[in-house]
Amino acid sequence: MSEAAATLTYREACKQALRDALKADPRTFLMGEDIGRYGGCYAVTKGLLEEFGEERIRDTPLSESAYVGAGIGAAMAGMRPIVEIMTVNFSLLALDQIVNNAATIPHMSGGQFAVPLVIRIATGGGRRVAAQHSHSLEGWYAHIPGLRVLAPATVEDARWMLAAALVDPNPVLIFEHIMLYNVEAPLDPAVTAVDIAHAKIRRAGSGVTLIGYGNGLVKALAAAEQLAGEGVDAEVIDLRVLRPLDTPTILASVVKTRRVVIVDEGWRSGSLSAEIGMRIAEQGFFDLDAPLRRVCGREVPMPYAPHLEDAALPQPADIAAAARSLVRPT
Amino acid sequence: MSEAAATLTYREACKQALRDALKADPRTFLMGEDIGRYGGCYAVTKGLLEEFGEERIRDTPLSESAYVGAGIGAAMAGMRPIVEIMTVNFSLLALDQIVNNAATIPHMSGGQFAVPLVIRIATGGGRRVAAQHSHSLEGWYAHIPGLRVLAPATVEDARWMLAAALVDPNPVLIFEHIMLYNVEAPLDPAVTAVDIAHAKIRRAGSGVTLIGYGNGLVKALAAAEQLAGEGVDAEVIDLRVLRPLDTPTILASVVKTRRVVIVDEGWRSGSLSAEIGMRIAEQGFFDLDAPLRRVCGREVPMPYAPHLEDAALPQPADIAAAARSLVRPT
Amino acid sequence: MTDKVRLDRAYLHHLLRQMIRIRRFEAKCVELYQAQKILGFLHLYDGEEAVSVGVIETLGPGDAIVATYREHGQAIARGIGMDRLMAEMLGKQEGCCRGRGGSMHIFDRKSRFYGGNAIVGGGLPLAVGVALADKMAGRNSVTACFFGDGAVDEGEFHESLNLAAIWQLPVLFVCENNLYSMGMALERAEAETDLGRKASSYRIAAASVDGMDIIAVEAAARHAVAQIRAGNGPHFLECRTYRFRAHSMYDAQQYRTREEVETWRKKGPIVRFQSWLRDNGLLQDDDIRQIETEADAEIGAAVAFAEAGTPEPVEELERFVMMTEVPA
Amino acid sequence: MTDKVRLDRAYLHHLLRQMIRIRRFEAKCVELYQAQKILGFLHLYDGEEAVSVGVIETLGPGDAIVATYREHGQAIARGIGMDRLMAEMLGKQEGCCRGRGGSMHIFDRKSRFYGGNAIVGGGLPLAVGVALADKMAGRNSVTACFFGDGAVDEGEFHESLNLAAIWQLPVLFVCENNLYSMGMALERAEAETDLGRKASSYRIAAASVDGMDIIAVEAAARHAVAQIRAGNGPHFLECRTYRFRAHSMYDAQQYRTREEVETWRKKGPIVRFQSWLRDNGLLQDDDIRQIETEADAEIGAAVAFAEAGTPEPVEELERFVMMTEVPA
Ligand SMILES: Cc1ncc(C[n+]2csc(CCOP(=O)(O)OP(=O)(O)O)c2C)c(N)n1
Ligand SMILES: Cc1ncc(C[n+]2csc(CCOP(=O)(O)OP(=O)(O)O)c2C)c(N)n1
Ligand SMILES: [Mg+2]
Ligand SMILES: [Mg+2]
Repeated sequence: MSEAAATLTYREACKQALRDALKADPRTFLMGEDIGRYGGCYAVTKGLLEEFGEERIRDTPLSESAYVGAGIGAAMAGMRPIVEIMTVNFSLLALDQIVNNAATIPHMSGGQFAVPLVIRIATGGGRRVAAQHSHSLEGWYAHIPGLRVLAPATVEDARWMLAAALVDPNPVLIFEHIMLYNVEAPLDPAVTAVDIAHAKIRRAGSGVTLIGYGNGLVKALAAAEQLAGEGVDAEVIDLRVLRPLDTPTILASVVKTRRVVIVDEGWRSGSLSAEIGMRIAEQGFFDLDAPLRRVCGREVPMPYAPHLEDAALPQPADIAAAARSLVRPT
Repeated sequence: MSEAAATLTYREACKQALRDALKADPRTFLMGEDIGRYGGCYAVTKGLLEEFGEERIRDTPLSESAYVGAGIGAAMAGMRPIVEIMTVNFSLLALDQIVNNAATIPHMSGGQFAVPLVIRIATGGGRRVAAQHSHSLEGWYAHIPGLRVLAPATVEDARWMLAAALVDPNPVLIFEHIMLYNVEAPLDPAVTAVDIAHAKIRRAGSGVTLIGYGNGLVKALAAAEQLAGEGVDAEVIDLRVLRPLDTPTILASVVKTRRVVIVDEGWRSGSLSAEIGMRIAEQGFFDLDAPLRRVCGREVPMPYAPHLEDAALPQPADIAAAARSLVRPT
Repeated sequence: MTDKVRLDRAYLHHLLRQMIRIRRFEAKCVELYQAQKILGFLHLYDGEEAVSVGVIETLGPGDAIVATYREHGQAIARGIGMDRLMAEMLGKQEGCCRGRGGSMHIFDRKSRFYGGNAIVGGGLPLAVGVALADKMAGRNSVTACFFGDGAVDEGEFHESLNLAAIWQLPVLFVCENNLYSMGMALERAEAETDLGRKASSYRIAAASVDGMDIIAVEAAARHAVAQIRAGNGPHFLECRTYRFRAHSMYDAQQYRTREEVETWRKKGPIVRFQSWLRDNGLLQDDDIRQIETEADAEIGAAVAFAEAGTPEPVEELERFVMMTEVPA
Repeated sequence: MTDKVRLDRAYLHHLLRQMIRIRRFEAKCVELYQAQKILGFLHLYDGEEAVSVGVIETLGPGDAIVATYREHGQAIARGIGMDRLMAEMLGKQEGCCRGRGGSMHIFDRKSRFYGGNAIVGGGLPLAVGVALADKMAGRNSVTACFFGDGAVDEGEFHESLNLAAIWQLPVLFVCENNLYSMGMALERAEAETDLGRKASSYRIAAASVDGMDIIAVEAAARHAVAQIRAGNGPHFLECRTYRFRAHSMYDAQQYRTREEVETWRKKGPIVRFQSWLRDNGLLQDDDIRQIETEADAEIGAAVAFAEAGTPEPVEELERFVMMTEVPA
């Protein structure tokens, strides 16, 4: 395993994880659009073609359904493919394969076949690329039984989640947020693995619980800083795993803070934030001192104009305001 | 408008609605797989080819993405197409067109183009057709801004929702539940139109609110009968419109009963039931006397074996039990 | 009939036996469906037996198969036991998929049977992936991917053939062209009805054969498999056949005439092969009787096995939604 | 250069002018991108101008256009005002889509411009539908559908061509084959690289032309449009061209050599057409200067208009998510 650099970008962390995986297991290979010669739409796979060759770094035609399906078939036949979908919107073209085959075959075949496939998908808004390139559909995928859905929000998770995903015998979707690729952070050299089962408390607090994932987590942490300045001590939970959800960690925090704000960059109605809130309402109802709140993406196709895109996405100030309204009701 | 027969099946109601639409507006035509010569997979369109001819009853090749996309284009160019997707699973093959184009173009074009398209989709489990033909994904679609999503649960709605959908300038998805096609009911001749904006109270009550749609509504009504025998007076809300949700009707009922069970045949996590519950938790928190409850589909690809399929779907007894647990906590 | 095939009597009888086993197995399925022991959709292969038998006969145990929802023929030709098949259709845990898949979703790991698939075209990308895995792992295996003429309409057909072609993967694309997809006649669904010609769009070698002639199918498949195994990339084999019955168990069949069906029935693969064998002195009435008797006994035993089977406990409903390990 | 075209001087100058307007408009876009006034993705048409100009010149006002994210050329050739275009790219409500679409999503109802579309292949089904509507309504219109070589990989290409063919719809499929889809060379992406031959799979008439030769493009398009308008169904037109710049604004371009780009640049549609015109005494240096000056003035005014534009009020963010009426 390569020595972790002192500080690393999220992008570089993703790449090192891929490199490790390719080195560790000859059954692992990469497939996707422009991951090779082009060097990756977001430069994550840059250099891997030179290092591992065309057999293992496979540029595909623009045929999302076929190459994702091929990943499923290859996984069923003993390989450990890592498939990349450039942007979550394009994943809709492969959804038949993901839902009707990958998520279904293990159960439907009575456990005869596993689909140990990893699909990496770039997700999220914020780059002014408008309504066909800026969705946050990871919460939507979290609806599908048979899938594990991950959302690394930190450099550490970007660095280590992949290895765990490859060990998982199930199809695992990893959603990498496009706004995080340039984020830089030191890596703790003592950490060489992470779990892909649990949420994690990124900031302990007692006044209100903020729950987020991906770039939403980063915004929740920023909101917590604002709140701290006002004497509100927020606990921040990084969901990390969107399916299956780690409900106990959430409920434990609710017991402690009795107030919850859920952050979700996806469209509000039917977003993952609804599921989280509903679980709390079902299982932690009597622990709550205030209504549940969420701060979500506005329900619009993402506009190009920057001021509109900013308005369409949850911002730290919105999160802080929601938290404030619970702590000191107006 | 044709005279409504005294009593009608849901299937026949769907067909009469289609016939009316074809007669009323020359811009309307039908497109889909096996809707013509074959007579429709569920016989809904049987006879329409003979009546309206091949120009207006268009059998398509098995090309879900192309013909749904063609419906979008035709709608943008002035027609009023009604597109049929045989089973909701196959709609995944057309999802790129539905999400990236139909739901997006009106907003993204700054309101220059509308997409007055109706898509009819057969949905739901219960017919022993296993994991690739039994999904309930209508709640999933309800996540998408720009779509209106309808779920007729009664013969009356099957009969009249379509006309309203065709007047709507937006893409409207109508989910017809496969278990309802054979349901028979009298039609009130005084009713010749229904709205597609509101939920409806199908049974007034004061002890607990049961919320459902489609076949789940039918099951909720059955549960209400059981409960009535035990002295529990359930109110039953038929959602009818899954997007945009009619929250006021729900909240008003909560104020009255203070207890809620939500029924959803879809997979529990991230289902529409979560959104409904979360809205209540956000906006009706102080009206509740008990935790929210839901009765949902089990999170499995639908098994073929009948006893397993029955176990995977919510049943009236499950709904009654959930209601009972709220009314008389154990 | 062509005769590029090992024409020894035993082998010819074997081919006939396989077709008869399939035909009679399905006849029993119809009975069980009418008795409401088999439920849901049931797509019969009646009339198309020569295709799966002819193709699968040319495969070895290391080869792989991807099929559709009309896959009883493939499953039986591949050697999946009728007992486990029948138990599957009766929804019993002794079935090959524990009763979870039913008629449309037969899987069998041991024989590399990667499933019935009820999404038209949905199996093609899988087949490409299985072939890719075999190639990367250095296994000299062929993946036979069966699909209907209707699948040709789907985008996944186009993408999959191209992917197999550019990567020169060992896939045998077997198009069971029975002229209809449900009620949609091929000439209404496709602008180019000569499906073999479509392969040229992907520079894939193609052949079209009379799918009612088992010897022709066997010969063409054998040739294609040899080519593929020699490393010459994918192959497309169109088998022109016909479905004698309704699409699933019942349909009004308004899309075709009774006469059309009758004409085709006369060309049926079993009746035709039998009379050819007879004419050439390779088959006696006794042989047929014996094959039928043996098939019926096998089917009877399978039904008994299935009827005696047990429902999977409801407590196991969620088992395998998430796998705990990759089966060895 | 072929000469099947109205060769009057004014028309030739018009064609040149259109290409120069596009080229210089985009050069300005680059500046504005570098100044961070245009954001997101910006796909330049530099090198491909002859395709949109040549094709769109043959269309009438009742015809329709469906384009891709690389659609400035089509938009300008279609006559969408540079002011509204530029305002769109600057995200102002005076833009043709109120600033919501940006570079990749130009729509214009008046000129039947059914959008830039940023899903590769996503416009093809739309074009089929627009053509279907026109045909059903008895309008003798043609829908020109532009897409890249990369779109040929997609299933939607396959499905759409077939649908247009079986219904004999008035679609002109214009493939802008610039040899790459992002960094993927055509010969790596497609087993059959002669894209015109793919049309035969759908029994669609096809032509391939040198997309750097505006006269050739114009002639081929004119012929195709006439055929379509005569009721002979869809047509496929491959225009062989090249993209001189990065895929979007920046990419390392490791997938091709500098020499390759330089070689193609020499064949550029503007330089080539200019010198042909000059050689034939149809163009003076003054003419060019005048065209350029006028174009620059138009662009300058467009930038001024755009800069003076206003942001859409945030309160209107949700407007048009649900339409309240179908625009007349
Ligand atoms: C994607 C998809 N669309 C539609 C269907 C419904 N359907 C099931 S079988 C069938 C006909 C397929 O015809 P073909 O591929 O020719 O196979 P055949 O049934 O003739 O063997 C259709 C339309 C489906 N299962 N999947
Ligand atoms: C379905 C889909 N897959 C991938 C992409 C990412 N992408 C954007 S443009 C492009 C290249 C398309 O190439 P081509 O069709 O040849 O058009 P060109 O850019 O060369 O004009 C790709 C892969 C996309 N936008 N949509
Ligand atoms: Mg067929
Ligand atoms: Mg290109």
